[in-house]
Amino acid sequence: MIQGIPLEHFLIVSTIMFFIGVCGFIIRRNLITMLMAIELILNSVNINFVVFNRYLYPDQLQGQFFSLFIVGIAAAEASVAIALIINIYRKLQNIEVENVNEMKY
Amino acid sequence: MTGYTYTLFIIMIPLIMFLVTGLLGMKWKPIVSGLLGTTGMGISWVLSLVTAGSYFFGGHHAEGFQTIIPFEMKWLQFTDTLIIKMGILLDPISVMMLVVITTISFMVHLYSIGYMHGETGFARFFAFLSLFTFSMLGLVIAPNIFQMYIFWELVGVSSFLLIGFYYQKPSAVAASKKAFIVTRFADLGFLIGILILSFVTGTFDFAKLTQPGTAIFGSAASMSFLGISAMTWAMTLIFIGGAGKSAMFPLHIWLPDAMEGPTPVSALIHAATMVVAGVFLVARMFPVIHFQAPATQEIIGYVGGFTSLFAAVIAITQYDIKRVLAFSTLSQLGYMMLALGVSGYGGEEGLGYMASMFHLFTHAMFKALLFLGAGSIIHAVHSNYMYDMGGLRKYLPITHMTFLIACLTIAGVPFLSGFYSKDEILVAALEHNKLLFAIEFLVAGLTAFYMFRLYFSVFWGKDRHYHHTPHESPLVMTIPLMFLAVASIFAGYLPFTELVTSDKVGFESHMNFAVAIPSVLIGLFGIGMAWILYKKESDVPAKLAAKFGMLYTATYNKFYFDEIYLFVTKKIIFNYISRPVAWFDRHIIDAFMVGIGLTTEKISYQIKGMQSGQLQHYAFMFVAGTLALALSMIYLLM
Amino acid sequence: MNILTLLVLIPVLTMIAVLFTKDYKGARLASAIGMGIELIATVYLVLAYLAARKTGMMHEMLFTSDFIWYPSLNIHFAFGVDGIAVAMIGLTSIVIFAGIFASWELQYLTKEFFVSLILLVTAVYGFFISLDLFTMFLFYELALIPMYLLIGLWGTGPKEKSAMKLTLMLMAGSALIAVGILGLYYNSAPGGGQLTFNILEISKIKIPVAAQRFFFPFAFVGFGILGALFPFHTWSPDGHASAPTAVSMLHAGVLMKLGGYGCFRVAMFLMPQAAQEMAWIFIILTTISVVYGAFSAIWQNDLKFINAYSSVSHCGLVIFALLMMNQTAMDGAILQMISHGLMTALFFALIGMIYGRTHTRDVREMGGLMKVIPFLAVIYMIAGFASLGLPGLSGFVAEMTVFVGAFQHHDMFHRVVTVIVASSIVITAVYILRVVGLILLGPIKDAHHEHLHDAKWYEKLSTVTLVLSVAAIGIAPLWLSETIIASLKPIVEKLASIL
Amino acid sequence: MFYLFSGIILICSLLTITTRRILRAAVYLLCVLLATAGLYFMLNYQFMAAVQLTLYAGGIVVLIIFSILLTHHISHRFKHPDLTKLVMGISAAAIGSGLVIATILSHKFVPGTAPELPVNMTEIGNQLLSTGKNGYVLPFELISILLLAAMIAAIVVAKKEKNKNSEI
Repeated sequence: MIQGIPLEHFLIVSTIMFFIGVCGFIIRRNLITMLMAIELILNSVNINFVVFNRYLYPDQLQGQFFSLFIVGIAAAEASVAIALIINIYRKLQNIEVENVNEMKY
Repeated sequence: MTGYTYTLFIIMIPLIMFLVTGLLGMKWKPIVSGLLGTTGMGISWVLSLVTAGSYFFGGHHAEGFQTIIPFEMKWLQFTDTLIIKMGILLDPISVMMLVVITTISFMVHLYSIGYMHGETGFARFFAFLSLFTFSMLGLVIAPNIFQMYIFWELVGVSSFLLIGFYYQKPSAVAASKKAFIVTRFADLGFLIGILILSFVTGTFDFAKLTQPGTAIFGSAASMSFLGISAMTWAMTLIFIGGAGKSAMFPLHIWLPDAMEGPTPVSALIHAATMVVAGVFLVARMFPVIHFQAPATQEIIGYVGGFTSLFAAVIAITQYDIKRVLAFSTLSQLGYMMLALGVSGYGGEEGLGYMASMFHLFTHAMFKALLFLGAGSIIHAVHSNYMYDMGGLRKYLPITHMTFLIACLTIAGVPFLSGFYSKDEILVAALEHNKLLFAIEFLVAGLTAFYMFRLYFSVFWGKDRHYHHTPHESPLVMTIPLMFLAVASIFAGYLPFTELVTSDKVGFESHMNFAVAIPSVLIGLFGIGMAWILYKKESDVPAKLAAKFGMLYTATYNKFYFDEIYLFVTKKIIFNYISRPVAWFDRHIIDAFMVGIGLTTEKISYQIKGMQSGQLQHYAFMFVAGTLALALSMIYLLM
Repeated sequence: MNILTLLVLIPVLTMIAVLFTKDYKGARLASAIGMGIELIATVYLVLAYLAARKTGMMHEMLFTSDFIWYPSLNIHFAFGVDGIAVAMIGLTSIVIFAGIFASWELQYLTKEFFVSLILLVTAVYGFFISLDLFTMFLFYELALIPMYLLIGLWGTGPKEKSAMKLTLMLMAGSALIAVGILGLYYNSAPGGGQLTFNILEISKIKIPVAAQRFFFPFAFVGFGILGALFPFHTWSPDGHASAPTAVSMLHAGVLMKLGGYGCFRVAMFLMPQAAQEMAWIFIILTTISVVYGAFSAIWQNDLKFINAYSSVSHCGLVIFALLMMNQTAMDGAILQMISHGLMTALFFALIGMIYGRTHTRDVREMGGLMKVIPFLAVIYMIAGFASLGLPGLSGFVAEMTVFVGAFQHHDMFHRVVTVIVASSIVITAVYILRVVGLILLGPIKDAHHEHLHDAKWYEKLSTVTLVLSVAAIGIAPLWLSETIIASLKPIVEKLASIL
Repeated sequence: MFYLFSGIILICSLLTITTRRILRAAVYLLCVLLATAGLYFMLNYQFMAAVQLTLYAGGIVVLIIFSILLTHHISHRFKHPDLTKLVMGISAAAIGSGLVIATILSHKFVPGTAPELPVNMTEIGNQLLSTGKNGYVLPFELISILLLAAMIAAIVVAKKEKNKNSEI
């Protein structure tokens, strides 16, 4: 099914996706959108792991496992992040990231 | 040779008395401390006399007296050769000093029981007296120069404590401080002198240092600093130490002020014992000074001569009787120094040395007598000033008689002890230095004049208005007066030339009438002048004073030396050194250190804006930083 | 159990005991007992040390023990003492014992105070017994932190600022020390092999001279800051002025000695070539320190400032003497450390007690205290005399040993600076007598002062302990001096061997 | 097939961060995740794909949508982002991706030649819980503790404070 598709293509896709995530994280104001951007980043890393596993070490499962763990971490991170966001929302009545600057200086 | 081990007790008894009365004195009745101290001192005195008797007269001394070290223990070791030992050294001058110190000290103790009666701090006074006596004894019996320095300092401190005995009186506090600091300054010279000496010779021991012809100075000749040889430096500096203690010009300023202390203290410390420590030191180092640093000996002679003249002139104008006596002491100390300055070494040549020690001995007796007499007068009229006194001979007969004897002695009237010792000095001076002889000859007349000025205005003249009729002091005070009067008369008959000489070998002495007769005459002339001017109240002195005008004022103000010193210390040291240093420390060095802190704070204040709280800025920075790192790793370092 | 371990263990146990006390009375009692036991242990140590030396144990260090702590960097807990360390431990025990009694009346957060104080002392003990540079440094750092709390919480005046200044400057010093120590560590095996922090092992090899030249100033200045080396002394007046009594005592009395001790044990002992080469710079600095500190003290009006500047002067003398690098002068330096430690602790204790009564430290506002508080006044005078070098008290012995030792140097430059330094004894007399004259003698200036009460029993205990120690050293210095000299031999030989 | 999925991924992820309606962003994110699952299927990693679908697409996205509903009105539109941030973000992304892609292209990957391991549930389960070589029980436990901690943290953080009147 993957014959003919070079490894590099996968990697390029995941790279672009990663940096779209980074870009999103930097430019969006909304905390939830930023969270989504993080999901994008994690997802692109996942792809890399899996692809490396498939192409370079097909006889092992490390890549998959790491992806699994990342998924787990992503889930944990999302839940905590959303809890925080809701708390921030309660305090500030919005979730604009610029307003969350109590800890400056 | 260990027969003298008991001499240890001479110095240990005062120490024990100091500790006992100092620590427990508060708990007893004051008189207990007084009696205890006096008894202890009495025992020391008797022991000293026994020592002197057996040392001087207990054997055959045709080839000279031996130096005996009956006790010595290691106290501190610096290097293999530089060891401080604590010990006792007996030789003619130290035995003589033992006698002088214990005698005067015992008399002063006895006298103080009466004089200090009822004062607060009676016990303290006796404790300090014991401390002083201990230190002074330790000084004279020191077998090495470092022990001498140790006790030298202790003497300074006990003098400080005793001058400042009336510690609630600001003038006493100031005087004690001045005395301590001036002598401390001189002690610095002494210390540096010791350092140089020990560096050159590698020893502290007098036994090695003062041996004539010793080889330890072998390397000294080649050493010099600023063109002056090391030994001259060392000896001059040590002499400065001695000059400080003996209040030689220009370090004399503390002695007149030291009269703020109780009068017995003045008698003990500032007339008879401590102030002669400087003379003793020079005498102790005499062989070294004479052979290794002749230039220093010249200096000593001139300083002594100048001081004696200078002090005698000032003494004429003073009204405080204790100050007159203080300047008189200065003048007499000048004599002793001068005698050492003009002395040679060995036999007849060493006449000056012998004369100096002789004069030291007689002077201790009559000057202590004068001070104790003055104390008796002050005790009676409650004033220090001559213009508050007059006609006292009726009220204070014993004091009057003894005081007269002392005045006659110091004036050099024949057949009293002062005559003999002063005469020897004049002879020695004449043989070596005519100029110094002339000075001393003049001073002899001045001495007679100012002493009898004092005597006549106090005991003669018309009665003053007294608060209550002056009465003679109690027996406990007059006994020391009488004893010392007897000593003053007869001390001159001791065969000093056979006992205390520069090379420890006795020689025959003979009267030099060519010197003796003129000196007696000038003394009598001085007395006569005083008789004319002060026997009866008259306005001649005032007229004379007015005639001399400026000169008189300058003399009365002691040639403004106090002011000069005050200017130097207050203005220059305090204002122009200390204050800028303190300011510099706070405002430059500290400010610099604080400045480092403040700069850090400022910078952090400036850059804290970077910590904007904007998460996305941080994220960007993070990414940018990572990229920059990656770029540099890949393209720059590879 | 090794006696040295015990020395560190007792304070730790005391701290725990203090934590379990109920009120300030319990806390101070526990501390007093603990430090009393510590003092006894120290006396035992001294006796055991002397006995061991007498039986002919010629090792450089005695009572050594060695635990590996962190093998991969070869860090050990290596303990051991020589005569110098024993002397310093003795000093520490006496000062802390007196210090506990000097803060007997403290009632604000007493428990915390004593815990911090004892923690500080523990670190000091640890420092003196360490043979391993790393643990030495560790204890050094450990001593600085409680100091901040002690000054910042229990001090007077601008205490936070002073505490900050003191801690930051000393921390800067310790940063320099850290560089020096690491430099030693990485050069401790020039021929290849296992790197080591052990002082004795490093002292046996020759650190490359280039490395010595580079790292010597770091280590020396670092320790010198704590030893109040000009111009890094300015933490001392502020810190001491703000610190509570016991802390001033301990700090000036013991902690500043860590500086001097470190200077010679680490910097000079391990890097002798560089020490020989650079000594002249530091000799000039310390000469300035001695004279300058004394002159500054003349102009101060705060008792603690006077004493702090006096400490600058006296501690300058310590480093000055160390740099002379001969046996007598170094012996004098150690004696001066001990002597200054005792008498400055005595001074600060007395200043604390006087301040507790008059509520002022300004010398111009006091007068005639001799009349109302004779006991304290007499002790103050004795302390003053010790400070200006009166024979029979420890200051004299120390100063004379320094001067004589320094003057034995073959070089003219050294002898000239010795003379300059010796002149400080006059200036010292000036400021000591100024203070004594102003506050103790003369008429009473403030009517409120007429009804002050004299020392309580604990104050007497505290001061008399110190006075007796000062007098004991002053009267019979020989055994102490010989113990120190015996321990100095290897150091002096090492310094001399490279000339 | 791959290019289809890749296209979906790229376009949808771009849209996720550019759309001005947050719910749409969530939906685009869902698309990205689904397409990624597709890729996994392509790679013959069914288990991975299943996890992706259930956990990511099912769990996380739903969580996000919930939170969106809690904190937003559906009709809410975003403001346009700041210009500076836009520049910052885009430049960072551009430079970063350029760099990484350049690196990837310059590197020669050596495909593994070993026979493919049959990926079935048993194998995964065994390896996940074994302690020997290729055993992952320790990370597994760590993850589980992490999840537990996260869960508790989420509850604690999000729990309403009792004494305060809050809007939600």
